[in-house]
Amino acid sequence: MISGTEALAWATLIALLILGAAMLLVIVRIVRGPSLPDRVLALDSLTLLALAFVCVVAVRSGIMLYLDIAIALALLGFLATVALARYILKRSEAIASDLGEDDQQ
Amino acid sequence: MDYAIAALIGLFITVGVYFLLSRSVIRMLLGVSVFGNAVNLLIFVGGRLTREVPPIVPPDLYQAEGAVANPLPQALVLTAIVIGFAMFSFLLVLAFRAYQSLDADNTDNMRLAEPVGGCRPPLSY
Amino acid sequence: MMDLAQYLAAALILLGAGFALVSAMGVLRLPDLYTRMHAASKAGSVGAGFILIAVAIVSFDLAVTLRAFAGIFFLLLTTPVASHLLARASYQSGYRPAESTVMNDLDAEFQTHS
Amino acid sequence: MGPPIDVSIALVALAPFLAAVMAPIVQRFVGSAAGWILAVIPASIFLFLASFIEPVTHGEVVRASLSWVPIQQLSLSFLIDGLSLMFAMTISGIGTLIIIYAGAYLAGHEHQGRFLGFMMAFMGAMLGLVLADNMLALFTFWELTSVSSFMLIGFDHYRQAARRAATQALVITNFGGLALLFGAVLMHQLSGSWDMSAIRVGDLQLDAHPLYGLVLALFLIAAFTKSAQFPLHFWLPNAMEAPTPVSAFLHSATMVQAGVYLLARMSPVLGGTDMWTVLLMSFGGVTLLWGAFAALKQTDLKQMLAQTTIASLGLLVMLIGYGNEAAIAAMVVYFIAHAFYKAGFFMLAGVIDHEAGTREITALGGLARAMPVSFVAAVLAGIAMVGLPLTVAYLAKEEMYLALQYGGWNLVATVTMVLGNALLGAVGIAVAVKPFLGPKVETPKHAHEGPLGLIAGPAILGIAGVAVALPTDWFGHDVMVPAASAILGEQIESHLTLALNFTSPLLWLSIATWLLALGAFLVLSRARSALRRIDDTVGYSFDAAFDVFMFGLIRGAGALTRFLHHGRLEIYLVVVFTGMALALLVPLFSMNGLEALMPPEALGDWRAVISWPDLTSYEWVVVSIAVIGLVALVVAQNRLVAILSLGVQGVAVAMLFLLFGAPDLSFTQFMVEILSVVILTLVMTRLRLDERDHRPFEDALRDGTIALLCGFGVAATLMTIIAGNFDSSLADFFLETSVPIAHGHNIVNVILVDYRGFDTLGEIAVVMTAGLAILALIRGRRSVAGTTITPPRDPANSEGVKG
Amino acid sequence: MNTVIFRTIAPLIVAIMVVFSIYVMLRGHNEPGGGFIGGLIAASAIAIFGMACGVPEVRRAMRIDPLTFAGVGVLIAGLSGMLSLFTGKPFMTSIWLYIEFADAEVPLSTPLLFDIGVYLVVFGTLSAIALSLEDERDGDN
Amino acid sequence: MSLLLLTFLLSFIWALITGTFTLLNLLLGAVIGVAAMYLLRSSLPKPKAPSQIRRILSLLLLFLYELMLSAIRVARIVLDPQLKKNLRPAIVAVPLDVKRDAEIMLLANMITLTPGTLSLDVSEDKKTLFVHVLTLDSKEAVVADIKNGFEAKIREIYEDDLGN
Amino acid sequence: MDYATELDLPPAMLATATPLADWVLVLPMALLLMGAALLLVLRRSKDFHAWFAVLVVLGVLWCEVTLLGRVIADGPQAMTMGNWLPPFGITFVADLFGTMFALAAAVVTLVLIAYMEMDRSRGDNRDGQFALVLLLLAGVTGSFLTGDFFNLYVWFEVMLIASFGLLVLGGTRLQLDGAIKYGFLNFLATTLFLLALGLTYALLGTLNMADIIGKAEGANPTALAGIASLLLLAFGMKAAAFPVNAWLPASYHTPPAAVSALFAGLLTKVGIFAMMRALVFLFPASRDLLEPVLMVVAAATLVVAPLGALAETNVRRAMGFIVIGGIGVVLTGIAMPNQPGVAGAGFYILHAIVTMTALYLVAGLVEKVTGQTDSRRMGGIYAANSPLSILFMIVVLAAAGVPPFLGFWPKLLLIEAGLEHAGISTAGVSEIGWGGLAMVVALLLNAWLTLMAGGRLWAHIFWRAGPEAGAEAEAEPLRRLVGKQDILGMGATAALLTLIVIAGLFPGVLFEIVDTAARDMLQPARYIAAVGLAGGGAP
Repeated sequence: MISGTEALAWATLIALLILGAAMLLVIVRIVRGPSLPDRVLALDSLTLLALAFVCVVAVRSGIMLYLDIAIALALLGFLATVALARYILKRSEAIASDLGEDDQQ
Repeated sequence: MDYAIAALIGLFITVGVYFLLSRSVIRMLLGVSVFGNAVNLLIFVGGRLTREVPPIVPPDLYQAEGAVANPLPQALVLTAIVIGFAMFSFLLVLAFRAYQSLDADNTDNMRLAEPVGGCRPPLSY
Repeated sequence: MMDLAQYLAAALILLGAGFALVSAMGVLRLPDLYTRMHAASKAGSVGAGFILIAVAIVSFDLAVTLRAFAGIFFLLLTTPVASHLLARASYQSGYRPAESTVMNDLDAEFQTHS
Repeated sequence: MGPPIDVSIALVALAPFLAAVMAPIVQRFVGSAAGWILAVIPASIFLFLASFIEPVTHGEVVRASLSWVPIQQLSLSFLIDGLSLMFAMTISGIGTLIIIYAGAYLAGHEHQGRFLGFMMAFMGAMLGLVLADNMLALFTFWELTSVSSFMLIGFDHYRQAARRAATQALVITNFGGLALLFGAVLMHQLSGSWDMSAIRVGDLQLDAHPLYGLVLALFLIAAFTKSAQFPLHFWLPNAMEAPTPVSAFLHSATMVQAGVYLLARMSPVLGGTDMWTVLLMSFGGVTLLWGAFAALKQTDLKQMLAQTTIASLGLLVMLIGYGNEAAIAAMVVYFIAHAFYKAGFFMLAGVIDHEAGTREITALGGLARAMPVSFVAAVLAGIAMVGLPLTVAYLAKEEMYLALQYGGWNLVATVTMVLGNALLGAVGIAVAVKPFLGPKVETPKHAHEGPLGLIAGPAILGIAGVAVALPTDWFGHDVMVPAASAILGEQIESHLTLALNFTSPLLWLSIATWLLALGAFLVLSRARSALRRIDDTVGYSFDAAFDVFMFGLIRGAGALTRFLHHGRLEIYLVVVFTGMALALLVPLFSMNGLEALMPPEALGDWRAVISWPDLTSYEWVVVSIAVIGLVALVVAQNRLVAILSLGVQGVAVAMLFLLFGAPDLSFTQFMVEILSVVILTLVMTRLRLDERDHRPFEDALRDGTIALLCGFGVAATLMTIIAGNFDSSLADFFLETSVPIAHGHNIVNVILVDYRGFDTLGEIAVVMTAGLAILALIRGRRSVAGTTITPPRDPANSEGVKG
Repeated sequence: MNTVIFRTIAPLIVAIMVVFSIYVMLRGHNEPGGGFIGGLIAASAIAIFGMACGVPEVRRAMRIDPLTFAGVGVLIAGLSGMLSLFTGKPFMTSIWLYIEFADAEVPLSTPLLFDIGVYLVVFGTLSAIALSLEDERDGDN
Repeated sequence: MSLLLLTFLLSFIWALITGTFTLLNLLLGAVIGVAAMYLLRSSLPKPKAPSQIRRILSLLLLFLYELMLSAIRVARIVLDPQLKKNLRPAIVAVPLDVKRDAEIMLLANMITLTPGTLSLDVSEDKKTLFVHVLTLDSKEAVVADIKNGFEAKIREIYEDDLGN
Repeated sequence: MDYATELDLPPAMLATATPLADWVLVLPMALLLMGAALLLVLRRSKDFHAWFAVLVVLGVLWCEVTLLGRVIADGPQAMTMGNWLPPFGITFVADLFGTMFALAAAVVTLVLIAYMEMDRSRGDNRDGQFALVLLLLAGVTGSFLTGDFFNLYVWFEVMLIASFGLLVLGGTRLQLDGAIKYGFLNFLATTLFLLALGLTYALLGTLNMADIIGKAEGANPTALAGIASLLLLAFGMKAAAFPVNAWLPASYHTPPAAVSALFAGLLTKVGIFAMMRALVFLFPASRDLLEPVLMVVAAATLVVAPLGALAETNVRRAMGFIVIGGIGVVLTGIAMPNQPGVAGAGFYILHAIVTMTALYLVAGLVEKVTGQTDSRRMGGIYAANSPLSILFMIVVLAAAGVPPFLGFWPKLLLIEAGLEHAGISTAGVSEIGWGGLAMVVALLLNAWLTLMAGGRLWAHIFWRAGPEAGAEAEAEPLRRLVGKQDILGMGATAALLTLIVIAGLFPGVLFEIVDTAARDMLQPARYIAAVGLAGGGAP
């Protein structure tokens, strides 16, 4: 029977690796697209994953100060998504005829 | 670990320079950003790395116990990040205005201030 | 007690990480933007939420616990807005759902309005 | 009690400058009478200087020194000895006449005041030049003569020829001036003094010095450019573009004589060597003959005179180079004689031009009746130029031939001098006689005698050319001897005489010269056409060469500038990054930096070299996220992917900060990264750009290579540095004192707001300014519609001015 | 971005962000945070606000041009440095006052004042930039 | 009324993040909250205060439960190796009974966070909510689910208040 | 609340009180930054801006004059911010060079504010202009006076961003094009500086300049050489040394004349002084390694730049090349850092601050009179406007270093330095080194070509009756400078030139100052002592 601290250490290590893997998967979506909103969505997920990552690091190192970064990410993470959504919208308004300029691979 | 990060910095510099050398202003801006990140990391690594111990003294202590990350490079990097961000924003808006006014984002086509075929002084007195 | 909390936290963290991974896989595997959005917004926020709860449990500090809950609150406040805005913007910009979509009430709406 | 002697001597050089400033104002009030009024200044300088004749004759040297730059042992020192007194009196004396002449010559001209001002400045510069003892003061005045002559030669500035002549004079004389500066500083370094008098008496053994050749060359370049020695002589005839008073002044006593003065001044220090003699004699001789023959070719009065000036300068240089007692005496006397007749002639040419409307010698004739005074003055000047007895010029010529005698009748020198003198004489006769005698020729203007202001000068100078020579003993003892002694650095005796000694070979040589001159005058027009034919067949002139040089330089400069400043930002950046790569890699490779990083003994064991970095697994993940972000950035096919990849690497950097104990940095990096994406997106919303990398492959290869080198350089340098020990005293101090003294637990923040708060103050100033600048950029477009930077004309002010 | 959902929830988020930013600023001296990050968060709030409700609305609500905040911030920061003039110490020497207030010890200090200055500068500048970039009137191409 | 409530909320959040629930701190939070709201005074939502804490709590519980459920369902779908076949995405128009902006917002957000649904858009007349569904069984089921679940609860909170 | 005694800490703060008079060191910065901030706050009431800016700069001037007096009397002055012991806090150190340049910068700025008032009637949108000017001056003053390497970077950035703002103010297309090149290259330069700074910190663990001097001696020479080379590149870019000077001719002619004048007078000078600081003062050993590079760069800058001036027809662009030539002159001093070399280089910076500003101001007046920017389309000013003609002539002569104008004296010192470097000194002649002689020849060539270029410009703009035949545009009538504002502009320019002439005629005091200053730069003992670090001997 491992102690709680050890369990936590293992759990955080595994969690960090899982989160890292998740981030890599999401990045694949960012690179692959195919459409712009897909990539934006992936970035949004990446922010969430980074948030989780920060929290796990906080638990792992026992320094709860990192939590504030996580809170800030929770509050601000969606800002980039909102801005990108706005971009998607505005651009399609501007060139209704010429859609998906960014999606031509 | 310092060496690995140093190598990573090398990669950052490489990408930053590569982008700065491209002719499109927006790509150059991305280069500026990457290059700035590289320099920030470099200052950070320059103060030597310590794992996971922030330079924050626990509330009930007068001095931190044990090894603590070097706070000075962090402060310097913070200043550099802020300045870099201000500059980046300026250059970005500048690029945007230049694009609007000059109708070009390729630096090759920005030749108003130094017109092609300039410097042909009159051969007279 | 402390051990128990730590076990619980460890479990929550692993669970959260699992959900996060699921969300990432969803983002990668699902066929179109709108379906991916489900994965991202739900699994992602639940995953992050679990981990935040773990933090709240394991910190043994009321201030931190409260802050962790504040974090969850903020997360739940912002994530759906982001998803909604992105989805709406994408739809209005003409990004259509995948072929497999069985029903589309909005399409008719969209046609009549534009 | 007058002012102390120091000040008054300085005032001699400075008063004309004051007058120069005053001249335009005076001219505005009194009109063309300004010439008479302003002439008071040189006249009083002349009289003041005259008071020094007595002491100087007795071998006294008056030295005045004003402290200038004490720390450099630099003082504004002036020296009055025989040489400088002679030059200064000639300058101020002739200057007086020229100013009066100029007052009349340019009467009614729009810019007469300006002209007089420059003339005064020119005179002041020349006076300062000859009086200065300090080499830097000399150089200062030397440059001022160049500049003021530039303004004077270009006075008639609407004509391109005038502008060209002025530019030419400036380019050539400034070149010499800089050589002088070099020489002067070199001399100072060698001798330890700036004062020429001190150098002369000092124990500087220059002629044996390894740098003698350099010093000599520099001073010779200075003197030769100024004194129009072959092959840099061509600017002088072109300087005829200036109004006649300028030519008269410039050719007789000022500017061109500065070089002669310099050589005379420096001959005790630099002279006496074979190199000196050979160089001066050969350049002087060639210049003499070149100028004399060139004079024959001309038909324009001023051009003829100008070419003879070149010849005369050659003669003077030759005499200085000859360097024996008689030669120096001859040089002194010839200088005075030349000043008299050349100034007179030029003024007469101006009078003729002014009154008859032309200066073409072939278009002139029979003016004697209409212009009797001018005729007499011309004849007097002509006599002097031929060197007939009773004139100063005669004395000079006798001295010259005496010098030849001392020198053992060197064949080349003798032939050169006799031939040169004869040809000069021929031109003198032509200029003095041709316009006045013979049948009356119709001239563009109806000729009559000029006003007093115009003819006073030539008349006085013509008479002086004889009158000064008559009291031969006085002239020899009080004028020639002090000057010549000053040049030679030892006291000499005067043996000037007007008596004709028919047993002396010198007189026969003179007679031969006169006859030759007469003969040349008689065949003048034939000789002229012959010489011109030669010119035509050669088809090449130094003057044209100047154009080739200038335009070549300008064209080359244009090409170079176009090459260097092509306006293509990416090439500029290529240069910068190449520099960066070199800056990092050259020290590394040249100073064994890499060996320090990987000791050669470890090279055998590759494991020691490529040790696996001790990163934890999740740190590897973060690093790889950063790498993937960068790679994604590079391969991104459109700009949004690029922006998002930028976000990815930013997030990775933030996580790195977090993992290595920098929560503040991580926090900031996250926020900044998000905001960067937001701002980028906001801008992109309005931008429609083609984001693809358009580089052709070879460019991309080049850029990639440079980028790799830069990256490698930075990484390697950083590794070299972090391999060494780190001095963490600063960090330790902050850790120790943050809580107890600065009352903050977050040390990074304490550094930011307290220890190094000043940085932060600057930083927020940057942020604030960035806001201001960005708003200026964004708002700029709303207000500016136009595309040019030409300011809108204010209608009230745009009333045209004659241009 | 004219959607009911966003418009309705944005003010709440914005208010929370502003509150959070002040929190981050105030405790920066002892824990991660500080004027700069606080300012960034507040400016982000304004950016969101602008996107949700339109720039004119935000400008009306702020009443004061954001750049003025930046100026005031630099003034405050500078003044906080100048205060040590009166204590015979060099520029920017910190001065600490501990005020007893309802049995809590509230530290007032020039570094805190300085941090407030930093906060205002960052907030003012970035919101000015964000607002002008969002401004629809400039949106033409 | 609503301003007071919001102040209270902000003050509470302040206390939450600072981690100290002293009176002084709450007061400070309130001051800062008022300052923040001054900034937003013109665009604040004007909700009627939901008075019944119990109903709010039940809404919250329902929501959290649904959230968990949804996460698991999505996980199942994502991890399903035959993903493409089982997926039946659809966009469904849900008629709205709630009227106020705040209610619509609340509903839409909750829908987004719950199983297999994602609110896409609200029609301009605020009468229809368009929902993206991950696995559509029947449109009616989805609509009923929403109307009986969240919408009902939300209406309960507000309508009762209105009724009083 | 003082725990220091309890915890037995080493002393952290200075024990002595700082007298009020010491504040003159830092007051200029505070005044400028807060003045700019106040202008920003009150930017609606535009009429008083210029007056306020003048007031602020006058205050700065007063401080700096006082400071200069103290530095001359008592040697370098230092103040460490926050009362921390020197290597820990940020130190401001006023040595002679820094103070002198800061003073000159303030004088120039004062004149330029007057000149900008003249330009204000142009009516385009120049909001915040004076705030930016004050900020620029703040950056410049800070760069001259700071004794901390990282702080130097911060002030560099302040200066840079303020110059960005001024450059784009008005937003014409030309300006934007120039600003792109200026912006990227200059930002890159400061980033490279930051890179070098990071490496310096990594190597030496300190940022205080006085401390760096002490620690650099024992440091890894390879790394130090790399750092020094990077600094050479970075500051070379800032200073516009060949071959990384392209941004200057690309941008300096695009903003209004007063702004280019401000740039020409201040920016490159800060760069070159920083280079001097870094290479001569901080890392002399690495500088010795770089000497051949420095010499080549100096010679190339000296010769190539005036050729550009000769080739260029846009008046202000031509002036830009002359500015670059001036940088080459200073570079020779850095390449030959003996006593006269450093003194001459410093002296030249002082001269250049004033003269290059005047150069652009005159060019601005010429453009105003003719309404043209291309010298091919100008002409006839000589007849129409003699005061302007005289101003132009003087400024060209001063720039070319013709005596007795100010520019001559530093060149004299540098020629001496060249000879001394070549082994020819008053003490005797040792083996002759050709590098020094080459520098002298390059210096003289530069003077010659500069005067040639100036003379040609003069001939084309002033003497020639009108545009060259075949020029695209017809001659436009010249404008008279008659308005009150025009007179203000002329007066401002004339005031600067008077300064040049007077200082050129009586250079004695300046010689003494630069002599001492150069000694301090070459032997930093007094500087280190003033900062209060060990190794400087008794203060």
